[in-house]
Parts: sequence; C-alpha cells; structure tokens
Amino acid sequence: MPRGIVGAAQREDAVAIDATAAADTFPKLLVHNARVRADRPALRHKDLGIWQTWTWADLLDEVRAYAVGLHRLGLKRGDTIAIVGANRPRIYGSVMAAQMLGAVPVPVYADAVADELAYVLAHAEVRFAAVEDQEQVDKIVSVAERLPKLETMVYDELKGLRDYDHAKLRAIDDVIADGRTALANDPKVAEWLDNEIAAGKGSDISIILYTSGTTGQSKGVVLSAKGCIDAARDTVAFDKLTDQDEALAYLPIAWVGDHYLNYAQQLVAGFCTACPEHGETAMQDLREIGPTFYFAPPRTFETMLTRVMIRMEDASFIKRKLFHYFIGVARRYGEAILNGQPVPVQGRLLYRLGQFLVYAPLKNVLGLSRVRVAYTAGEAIGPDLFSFYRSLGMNLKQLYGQTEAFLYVTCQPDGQIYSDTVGPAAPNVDIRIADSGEVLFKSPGMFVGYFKDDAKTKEAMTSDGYVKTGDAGFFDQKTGHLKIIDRAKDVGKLNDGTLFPPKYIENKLKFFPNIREAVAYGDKRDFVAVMLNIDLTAVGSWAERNNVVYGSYQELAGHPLVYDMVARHVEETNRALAADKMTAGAQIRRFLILHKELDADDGELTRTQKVRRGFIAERYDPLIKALYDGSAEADISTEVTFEDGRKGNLSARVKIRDVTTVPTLEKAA
Amino acid sequence: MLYREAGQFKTSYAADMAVFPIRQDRIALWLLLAFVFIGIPLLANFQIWPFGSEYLLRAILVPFLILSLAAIGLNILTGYCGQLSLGSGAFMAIGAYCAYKFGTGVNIPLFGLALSIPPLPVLPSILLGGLMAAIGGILFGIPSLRIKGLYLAVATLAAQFFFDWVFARVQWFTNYTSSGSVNAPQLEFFGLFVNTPIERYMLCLIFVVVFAMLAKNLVRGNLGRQWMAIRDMDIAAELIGIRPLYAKLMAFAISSFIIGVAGALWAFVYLGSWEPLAFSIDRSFQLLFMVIIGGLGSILGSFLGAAFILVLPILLDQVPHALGIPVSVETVSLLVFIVTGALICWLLIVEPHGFARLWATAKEKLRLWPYPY
Amino acid sequence: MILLGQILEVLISGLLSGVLYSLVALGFVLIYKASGVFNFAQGAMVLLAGLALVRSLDFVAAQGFPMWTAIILGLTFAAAVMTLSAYVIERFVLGPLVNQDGLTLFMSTIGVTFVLEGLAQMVFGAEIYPLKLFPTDAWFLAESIFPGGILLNKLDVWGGLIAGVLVAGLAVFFQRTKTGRALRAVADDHSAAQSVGIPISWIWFVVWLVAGLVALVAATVWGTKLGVQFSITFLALKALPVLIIGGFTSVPGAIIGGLIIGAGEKLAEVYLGPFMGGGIEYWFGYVLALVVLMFRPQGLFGERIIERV
Amino acid sequence: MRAPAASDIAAGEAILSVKNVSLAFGGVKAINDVSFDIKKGEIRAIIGPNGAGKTSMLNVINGFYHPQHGQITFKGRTRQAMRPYEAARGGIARTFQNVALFKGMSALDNIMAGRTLKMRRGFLWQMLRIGPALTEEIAHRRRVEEIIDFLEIQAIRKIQVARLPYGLQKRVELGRALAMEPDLLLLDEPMAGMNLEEKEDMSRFIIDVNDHYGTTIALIEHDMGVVMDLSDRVVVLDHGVKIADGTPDEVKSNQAVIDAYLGVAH
Repeated sequence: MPRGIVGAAQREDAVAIDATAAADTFPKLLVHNARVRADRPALRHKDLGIWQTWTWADLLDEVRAYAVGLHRLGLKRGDTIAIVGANRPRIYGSVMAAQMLGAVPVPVYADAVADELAYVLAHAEVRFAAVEDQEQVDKIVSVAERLPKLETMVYDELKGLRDYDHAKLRAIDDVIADGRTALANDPKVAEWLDNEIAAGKGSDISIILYTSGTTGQSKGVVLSAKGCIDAARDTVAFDKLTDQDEALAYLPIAWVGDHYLNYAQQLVAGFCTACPEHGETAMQDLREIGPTFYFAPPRTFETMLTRVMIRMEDASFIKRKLFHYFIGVARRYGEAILNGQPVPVQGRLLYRLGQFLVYAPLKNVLGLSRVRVAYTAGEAIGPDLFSFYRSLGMNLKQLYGQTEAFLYVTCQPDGQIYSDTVGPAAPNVDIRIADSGEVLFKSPGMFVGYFKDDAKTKEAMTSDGYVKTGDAGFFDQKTGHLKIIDRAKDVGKLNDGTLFPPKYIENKLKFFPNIREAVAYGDKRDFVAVMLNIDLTAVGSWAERNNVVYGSYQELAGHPLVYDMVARHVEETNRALAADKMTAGAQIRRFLILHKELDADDGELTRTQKVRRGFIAERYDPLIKALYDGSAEADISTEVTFEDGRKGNLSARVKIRDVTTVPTLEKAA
Repeated sequence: MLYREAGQFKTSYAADMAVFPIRQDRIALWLLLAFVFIGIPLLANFQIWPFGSEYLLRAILVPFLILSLAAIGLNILTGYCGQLSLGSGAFMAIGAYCAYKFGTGVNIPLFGLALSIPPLPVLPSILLGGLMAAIGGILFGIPSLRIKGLYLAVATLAAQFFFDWVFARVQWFTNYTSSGSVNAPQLEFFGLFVNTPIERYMLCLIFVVVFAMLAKNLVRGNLGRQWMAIRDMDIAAELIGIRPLYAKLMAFAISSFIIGVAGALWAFVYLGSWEPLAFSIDRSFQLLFMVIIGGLGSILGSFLGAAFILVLPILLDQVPHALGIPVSVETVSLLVFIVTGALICWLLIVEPHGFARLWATAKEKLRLWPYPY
Repeated sequence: MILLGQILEVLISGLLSGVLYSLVALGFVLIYKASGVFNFAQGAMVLLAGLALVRSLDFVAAQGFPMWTAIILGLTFAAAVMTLSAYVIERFVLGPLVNQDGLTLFMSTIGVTFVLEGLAQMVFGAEIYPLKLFPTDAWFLAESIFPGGILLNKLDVWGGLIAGVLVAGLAVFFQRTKTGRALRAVADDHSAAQSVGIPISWIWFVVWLVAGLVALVAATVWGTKLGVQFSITFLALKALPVLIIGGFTSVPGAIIGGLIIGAGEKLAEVYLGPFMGGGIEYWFGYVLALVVLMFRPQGLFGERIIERV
Repeated sequence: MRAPAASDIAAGEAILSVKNVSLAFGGVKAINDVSFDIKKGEIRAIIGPNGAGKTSMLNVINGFYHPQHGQITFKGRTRQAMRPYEAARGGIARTFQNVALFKGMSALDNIMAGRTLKMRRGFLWQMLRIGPALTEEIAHRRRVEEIIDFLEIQAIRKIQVARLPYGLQKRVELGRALAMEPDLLLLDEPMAGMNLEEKEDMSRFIIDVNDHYGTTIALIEHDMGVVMDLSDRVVVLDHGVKIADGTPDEVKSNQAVIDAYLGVAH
C-alpha cells in the first residue's frame, strides 16, 4: 500500500490538470478524490464481520493495480467487459479499472438467468467478464458456446472454483497482485497508466446499461462519461451531497439507480458507499451503517412499512396503543412540520413527544435515523405510504427518470413535496410535453444511443434531439410540477377526444385502502367507467364496526352500504381528477363492484398482480355492456377456479352505480 | 427507546469486540464511573443527602463492594465454569487469615529451622492472602476432575467445614490471641492511611473496578470460552482440545484468588476485627444467592445480586417501619429468610438467569423499541 | 480389654448415631431417586416437622389431655403440616420447574429451605423446645465382659430400631404398593411413567410427602436428643457426606453410609482428635466422603455414570 | 463427479489406520476386530445399519472410548488409545450426531472456542487483554470470520446457538470443528434431521471443506444417496464387524451389504 501512495504522489503532477473539479471521466474523478480527500473513506464492505474500509487513496491504488493487471490480460481501450455480481467493492472496482483503461463496463443483473446473461454478453460482444463467484462463473460457462468472443473471466470469490479449469479464469486478487508487481518493477508502467487515464475523454462511452426487457429483448443504453458526470454534478449540487455522506449499495448494480447513486454521485461528491455483507444481512447492515442518503423503490418502502405494522401487532397492548396514537399525531402534524408550515403549539409538543417515544426509535431500528435525503422512484407511490415516512420527519422525495436520461428527469426540491407529482425538471433538464401527452426531455445525462441499434435509437428520439420517455404526463397547474399519468401507449382517448389515462385513474382508486383492484374503461367510449374489487380485510373490519353482516365476499361487495362508501371514494377520486384540466374530462361516471376477487388463477391478473385489462374486458363483457348502456344491474356468470383447483360457475347480479362528476373546472376550462 | 444505533458501525475487530460496543452504553458507563469515583466522595465529604451520615458508606456501600467482588469470584467458578461451590466462605477466610498472617509476620517452625517472614505491608498481604486462597482452591478443586455437579457441591462443603475448623482451632493463625478474634493491621497503602469511611470506600472501589475489569477480560477471552465450554458441554470441550484439568483448576484458582482478596478486604476494611464465624457457611450461601439472583455467568449480575441481597434485609427492616408497622428484629430476620428463599424460587422459575438477564432483556427492549422483538 | 471395650463403645455409639444420620439421608434419597431433585430442604423439613410436633403436643398437653392423646394429636398435626408443605412445594416450586436441569432444581430447594426455616420459626417460634418421646437414659451392656460395660444411650438404640422399621416400611411401600411401584417407574424414566398414565405431579407430591414423613420420624428422634431448635437444620449438612458415600440413589447406601460416617467420625474424634486440637468430627465426615469420591465418583452404591456422546 | 479419481486416493498415503480394533461395553461387543484406513485428502464414509458400531468407531478414533484390543495409527504414531484432547491436539476434529454445541455461547464464541489449541497467550495476558493478547484474539477472530464467511452464517454470528434452528446449529458445529484446522475431520451424521435443501447445502460445504482446505474427512451418514455422491471410499460395518470396504460402486454391489441393509428398512 505505501508503495502505491508514493507512486500516486509522484504521478500527481502528470494528471493534476485533469484531476480538477473539471474532470470529465470517472478515472480522473477517482484520481481527483484520491488527491483532495485521500484519507476519507470511499468504500466500505462488511466483510469478515467488520466494515472493511478503503480510503480514496487505497481505492485508487488498488484500481490502478487492477487496471494494469487487466491490461496485461489483454483488456484494452474500447473493449467491453461484463460485470456480474452483487454490490461488492471488487465489482465496483472492476467498473473503475475498466474505465481507467478506456474499456466499457457492461453491468448485468446478478440474478439474471443464463439465457438473459448470454444475450447481453453476446450483444455487448464482451471479451472479458468480471464476476463475483462460482454461481456466476457456472452460469457463463453454461452458455459459453454462445459467447465466442469471451476470453477471460476474473472472479472475486475463490470458493468452489479451485478445481475449475483456470485457463480462462483468474482471481481478481491475482490480477491486482500481478498489476502491482508490474507497477513496482517498471516505472514506465505507471507512466503509461497515467497516460491512459489522461487519454480518456468526456465523449467516451462510459458504460452500457442494459434495460431490463419487460417487452422484447433488452436494449443497451450507451452513456457518455461527460454526460454521466454532468448529470451527477447537477443532482449532487441539488441535494447538497458532500463527502461526509454515506450511502448503502444494495440495489442491483446493473440498474441505473445504483450506477447513478453508488458510482456517479459517489465519485462526484466523494462520499462513501457501503456494501452489505450478505443478502440476508442487508437490513441489519442498513441499520449499522445508517446511511445519510437513501434511495429505494416504493416497493421497498412498502415492505418496510408492512414489516413495521406486522411487528407492532405482536407488541404489548400499551405499546401498540402508544404507537398508533403517535403515528396518528405524526399524520396530523408531521408533514406540516417537515414542510415548515404553521402547526399549533400543542401539535408541536405532541409531535416532539412522539419523536422521543416512537419516531426516532422507529427510524433507528429501520436504520433511517441519519437519512438526510431519501428518494423513491420507479413507480407511483401511494400517498399514505409516502406521507407515512415524511410524517416521521424523513425527507423522502420523489424523482422521475429513466436509464436513457441517466436517471433524473425531474426531482422534488426540498419544501415542495407532493405525493402526486414527481417535481419540476431537474437542473439543466428541458422537458416538453408532446401533443400526444408524451413527456419528452433533453438532459445533460441523456444517452448517446442504444448499443448497435440505430433504428431503435432513432425511434426513441425526436428529430430535434429530445428523448421520448414513453410516458404520458402533464404539468400540474398549481405547482408547475410534472405529473406522470401512464405509459403513453396505454393512454387512450374518450370519444370526445379527452385524454383517458387508465392506470392513473386506477392507481388513484387503489390508494384507498378499501379498494383493492380497479379496472378502468374509456378508450373509444363516451365516458369512463370502472370495475372495482373491495379489499376484504379493510372493508371486512369496517363492516364489523358498522354492524354490517355478511357471509361472503360476494355478499359484502353487493351490500348497499359498501356501495355508498365506495361511491364516496369514487367521488373523491373525481374531485382529484377534476382538479387538473388534463384529467378533468376523464372523471368516472359509473362503477360497479365485482362479485368476485380478480385472481391470477383465473387469468385475470398477471402473476405479479397486474390487471389484464383486455382479458377482463372479454370475460366480463356483459358487465361492460351494462356499464355503458345505462342499466342499473346486470347478470354475470363466470367460471372460477377454487383454491383446491376445482372449477365451478359463479353467477351473480351486479349492481351498477352512477356517480356525480365535478363540473366546475370543466366549465372553467 | 434511548438508543440510536444506526450509524454506529465497527471498522475494526477491537471495536467490535469491545465490552460496550454501543456508544450510549459507553456514555452511561463513564457517567456512572464519574459518579462513583467523584460524585459519591464529594457528596459524602459535604454530607449531602443521602450521605448525611456515614451509615450509607460504612454499612452499605463498603460491604456491597466487597461482597460484589467475592460474588464475581464465585461467578467465575459457578457461573462461567459451571462448578457449583458451597465453600466460598472458606476461601474468604483463607484470604482474611493469611493476609492477617502476612501482615503480622509469618513464623513457621520447621524441624528446628524457623521460616520467618517479616510483617509485610497491607497490599502485598492482601494479595498474598488471595494467593493462598487460590492454592486452597486448587487443592479442593482437584476432586472436580473426577466428580461433577451436586457431588462436587458437597465436596466443596468439605472445604468450608475443614477451614472453619482450622481457623477456630489452629491458634497459629490467630497469633494465639486468647479470644480467638483478631484485629486488622493499620491500613496503609504507599504511605497513605485508610481510615475514614470515604477512604475505605475508595479503596474497595478501586479493588472492585480493577478486578471486575480483569475478570471481564478473562471471561471473554480464551480461558473464559474454555470455562463456558466446559460448563455447557464438557465432553465436546475436551474433544476440541480443552484440557479439563487446566481449565477447571484455573477456574478454582482464579475464583478463589478473587474471593480470598475479598475475604481479606472484608476482614481488614469492613470488619476491622473478626472471628471465624464471619466466614461461616452462611457466608457461602449468601454469596451463592448473590450469583444466582444476580445472574450466573454475568459480571454485572454479581453486582446486582450483591446489591439485592444486601439491600433486601434493610428494606424489610425499613419499609414496615416507615409504614408504622411494628416489627421485631427477630421477625425481620425471619422475613429476610422467607423473602430471600421465595425470591430465589420465583426467579428460578421466571428467569433462571437472574437479574442480569432481566437487565439484558430490558436493554434489548430499549434497543428494539418500538418493536416488541 | 479396657481399650477394646472403649473402642467397641465408641464404635457402637458411632454406628447408632450414624443410623440417625441415615434417617435424614433417607429423605434425600427418596426424593432424589424419584424426581432427580437433590433436596437441600430436608434439614428444614426436619425442623418444620419437629416444631409442628412439639408445639402442638405441648399445646394439647397444656389443655390437660393425657400424654398419649397429645402425642397422637401432635403427630397427626405434624403429618398434616408435612402434607401441606409437600403439596405447596410441588405445586408452586417444583411443578413449574419440571424438566429443568438438576442444578436449578437443587438451587430451588435451597430457596425452599429458607422459606421453610423462616416460616416454621415464625409460626411455631424460634426457641429451643425439649421433646421427650423416647427414653434418653444410659444403658450399660456386657458389663460381664468389659469392666464398666459398654455405655449406650437408649435413645440411640431407639433410633436404630426406628430406622430399621422405617427402612422395612419403605421397602414394603416401594415393592408392594401401586404408588410405590409407580415411584420406581418415574425414577427410571419420566416419560415412560407419564405414558402409563401416572400424573407426574401426583408422584412428586407423594415423594415429597413420604420425605416429609421421614423427616417427621427423624424429628422425633433428633428432637428428643437435642431439643427441637434451629440448629437441627444442620442435620442436612451432616447427612450430605452420608449421601456421597452411599450414593444419591441407594436406600441401603444411605443406611450403610450413615453407619460409616457415624462410626468413622466418632473413632476419629476420640482417637485422632486429641492430636489435632479436637473437634474434627465437624469435618471428618466430609473428608471421608471426599476420599471415597476420588475413587468412586458415584459413591459406594450409586448407579454408575456412563457418559455418552 | 469429484475431481480426484478413487484409484488415486487408494494409492495415497494413509493418514489414519485402524488395526484389529475391538471394543466392548461390559459383555456387549460394539466393535469386533475392525481394520481399515483413511487416506490423506479423501472423504471416507462409514455406513451401516443402526447399532453397527459406527459412532463407537468415531469415539475410538478420537480417544473418547478406549478399545480393549487393536491399534490406531494416526500420522505415523501408533497407540491403543489416547485422551480426547490429545486427539484434538494431534489434529482430529469432530462433530456429533446430536449437536454438541456450547448452548450458552454465541455462534461466534463457539467457533472461537475451536481455536483454543492455537491460542498461546497465558491467562495473565488474557486478563490484561492488551498488546500481544489482543493481537492474538483479533488474529483468531479473523480466522473464525473466514470460516463464518465460508459457511455463510454471517447473519447469525452473534446469536446464542441455543436459539438457532437445528440446521444452522449443525453448520456452526462444523464451523467449530473447522476452526481447529484439523487434518482429519470426523462427521457423525452431518445431515441427520435435515430437510432436502439443508442436506444439499451441507453436502456442498463438506465437498468445499475437502476441496478448499484439503481436509481429510470421515463421515457417518444414513442417507445412501448422499454417501454415494460425497465419498471416495466407503467402509461398511454391521453388528460391529466390517463387512465391506471400497468405492461407492463396489460397496453398492456387495452382497453382504445388500443383505445387511435388507434387514433394515431404509
């Protein structure tokens, strides 16, 4: 290690010019960080029971040796190298070392099946792969015949690989040691490496991120070094991230979010990224590290909340009462306090007490005590969920983005947080809404193109250089923030030409705890109508409290009082829809509550619990007809699969309700 | 509830293996140490409540500290190594009488040759007293290699009765005083005289803190793991290369050493002058209760147990008094019997690991608050 | 001849007092055999039984009833007290501790000891109460053979007789009665006994009751000898070496162990004591026990401990 | 299939050989004149119906039982019996049929206890826990952490073992044995009472141990599938007598073995 540091000091002059804040490649940033904050932690990894820590100087030293070692194995400028594994220092180091040589890292999801892996590796034409362990080696070996270009694999974890044929296999440790020896033996090597670093340009391809292919094959999003760094700089400044921050790297490395947060922003701001010990210990590790900057998809937040609620169910009576009481206090005052709005004194006092008794300890056990900025993105987050975390005093914000933008398109500034918008355009991002309602943007971090796919690249861009997001949205009138309503291709039009965003409406409905599923119809129709599923647990407990007797889901779903209640929810949804002129026309006129729960076993939901709108339309055709022909009820008979696998017929007479719409704003518009 | 552990991560094994790995605990510990080392002497010096009289220092804190020390010693043997001992009183006695002998000069006539050691200063006397107790411990620990559990407990009683007899009948140990009672030498440490209750308290405190620290280090080190291994599963312990001979005799020796030192302190610092009865089998049982109630296999438990066993009679005496219920001294002593006994049964049923486990559970609850587990 | 006579006298009186130790030790063995509990409270039970007996007896006698009525009423009352204590101990202490390891059970009986000692004295008083159930005068034997004869205390002889009757009674109880056989079954295998349909709590209660009655018998003898007083609880400590030598699980072992300790103690005191400053019977039994243990860790009659892996 | 061919191993050097060993308890003969050897680096299975004397054999090998006849040669030294800790010192480690962990200690401390033979500092140093004592403690902690990593039990390292599920306890016990860095590892039914997934994990660990540390392993196992997959050579005992010895394939087709197993439902 001392050898490396001395070496680094000698080389300082050579790269000093590039290692300023104006560094335009990640290797130059690394050199910069190793110079200005040599002794600050750069990476931590819970390994062998403690948080092993690399300072920036250590990291640079190791990455340099690694790069030299990789070069000696034959990796050179312009080559692609696959990176497969969990969040571990050596995996991030592989990305850095490759970039130092001017090679292009291609991270792949560690849990990808061999077939997906083969596609990406073949498409990216990788000659090298840096992988975590035996599992990944086995996967790649199993598809070796599809990867004729693959020459060498380097691995982090020796376990189980001892007996493998090592002709094409190297331990990363050995590669680094080899590089270190080379650096020590020949001063020219260091000089050569400095030149390699200096030779990197901002316009170079920095990384290729393959988007997970929900539709068809995945596409390789090519990002330039300067683009990545500029985008990261903007957001680092936006959220005032510094080298005092800590983040936990637990998201898949192939996902843009991880590369953005735990690589680009880390290198720009110089903060420390911590890698968990093991998949099973991630929650514990989160608790230990206590990150100051936290990023998670809504799903993670939801799981976390569910876990809290389930655990609290097991608490003693008094503790449970206390917990729910103060969570109630937080709901009333928490967000207002966080947003700096006026709050009555007794509210503040109660909140302070709750802070001591519940919020702070709760954040502590979740590992969120030190969070300064937290983001959620990826899909719409329920307002209750969102405000739960915010009411605890956690600065949770939303952002909207995609791989093609190198993540950020919009993000919420402190103090302007709304659960139903994703914020204004991020710094230096230009957003335009197409006539079709599609959101278009131009940003510093926007991608260069899809790898080896000019046709798709063209398809994704407008003629004047904006990127099509594929999402439909509009700017909220009051706040000026962007609202994303749906995938652009799913947005339909009512017969009068009004925009009809089904998922947007469905999500709004589903945010009511009493409503479990919603299916909205309206495309090429006169008005919007929805079919609903009530949530048996929520409505069931409501029924108990209100002395509503029922014997089955069907009975409860058809109960007039339930209809009344749901009608109020729908009306409220209408008011929310009416608040914006873009959606005001898409208010719900009629709804019905289905006599049975939508079920994946009946093909009505996908296995990931998404509604299959088309299939449902076919299956419940008589009901849809009734929704639009004005009848007050309709008969339906469907085949159902019971839990034991038997099939049977379920017939029912389903009532249909009309709902009042809110006319005011429509007039105003 | 009070813990904020998020962000307290360990980057070295030394930090990870610390006795108090949580920052809040370390703060609490330093506050406690500051209070006992500075606060209490100050309060006592200025006679601020509850240190208005010397009673608290002299009659509660000093015996508490000394018996805590003895309980730590017994806990090493019984709690950590799993060797039940009913003979701790004897080892206290050895410590006390040997320290007395070393402090007043040893003269052993051996076949006409007299082995004689001049009177030693107090500190070496006390430590040598402990050493003699350790040797006694080893001798009476030898049966532990062959016998286990309750049989061994009975064997340790042999030590108790034997040494009771020795110190009552062998007048050499009492320097042939006519009454059989002996007086402690003047307490002088490196030129400093220890006389007032505050000084006595400080002396005991230093002994206890140092020994507690050393004992804690021992029980979390290799030897401590050997002891616990023998306690938990002696066969498996032997098969991973632990020598029962070494581990058990070390436990007897170290335990007896600490108990011996405590015995010497009890005699020198607390009693001043004493008779063999001070170290009777009642003392052995008292110590055993302390470690059971406090928590077997816990240094902290030794303190909690000692505090409880000492405070209980005082409470039983004071509480009816305060409530205006007249209770005779005799009744109080019987009440102490009943309550102590009942508490032991109750604790064994409810929490066999004693107060230390209750404490740990409470701490765990606080750490996990608001989670129930 | 004088010397031999002396030795014989010491030996016989030792043996007879050993029998008295055995009386206490028997209580231990009964409970240990059936429940695996090493009952440290046996001494306290002797105290409780003795106090209950002597106090009720005195009370009844004071009312002017004839002595034999008082004795019968007193014994009945003391037996009732022992029954109650057996029930309470089983119900509130050992019942909840079932399936705990031996050490825990042992320590719980120390707790029981303290409660019993405290309660017994609080309820019945903490003085010394003389008890006169048996003759205590001396008896000279074989005057024709040894000059001055062999001096014996009649009480010791009574004690020996009672112990003999007791052992015989217990043997009958264990061999012939259903409960007795069940007790042996429990001793062998707890779960087996349960599967035959014998409630374990009932068994334990009976065991503690029997031990309590044995304690009552011991109390009559020891109470007559020393007066009923607190120091009678130290008998428990005296009985421990007896147990060690005899083995925890053996009824004959308890008797023979008692004989060995009694005789050894007396002989040592008389013939070794003077050289060592006297009073060695205080610890001699223990050292003897220790020596036995070094050669037979399970005692002379105890079951062999086989270690398994 | 495992890398080294069985024939290579058969030709290799024996780390342990058992010659004409007989062991009796009272009148019952647990082992009767059994001889076999274990070669360096192999995985050797000892199988047989219940009561065949398998566990007794392991107990003889690591000194817990002292045979009445016969010799054991371990690493060139021949003796009739030894003390268990001598066996441990010599490099024999062992796991038990019914997990024999130190219940009151954490998983970490259990494995640390396995390092006891490698630790040199005396009790005075340990008491002070400074300088060399601390360095030693840390060095061994590191070694133990490598084992924890190897066995993938990071999540439970500080949990008291009594609270762990059975499968994990078995893993911790293996860890404790590995911490001794043994030359010969005796596993007594390492997969008893496990579900399929746990069995697969354990098999993988056993192969990895053999592979990674080059440890010679002798194991008793009931699951024949596992035995056939794992072991290089198998010795079959029945009623204390050796009835077959050879590669899994040889043993499988041995008539005596088939007969012995026919009596027992498997």
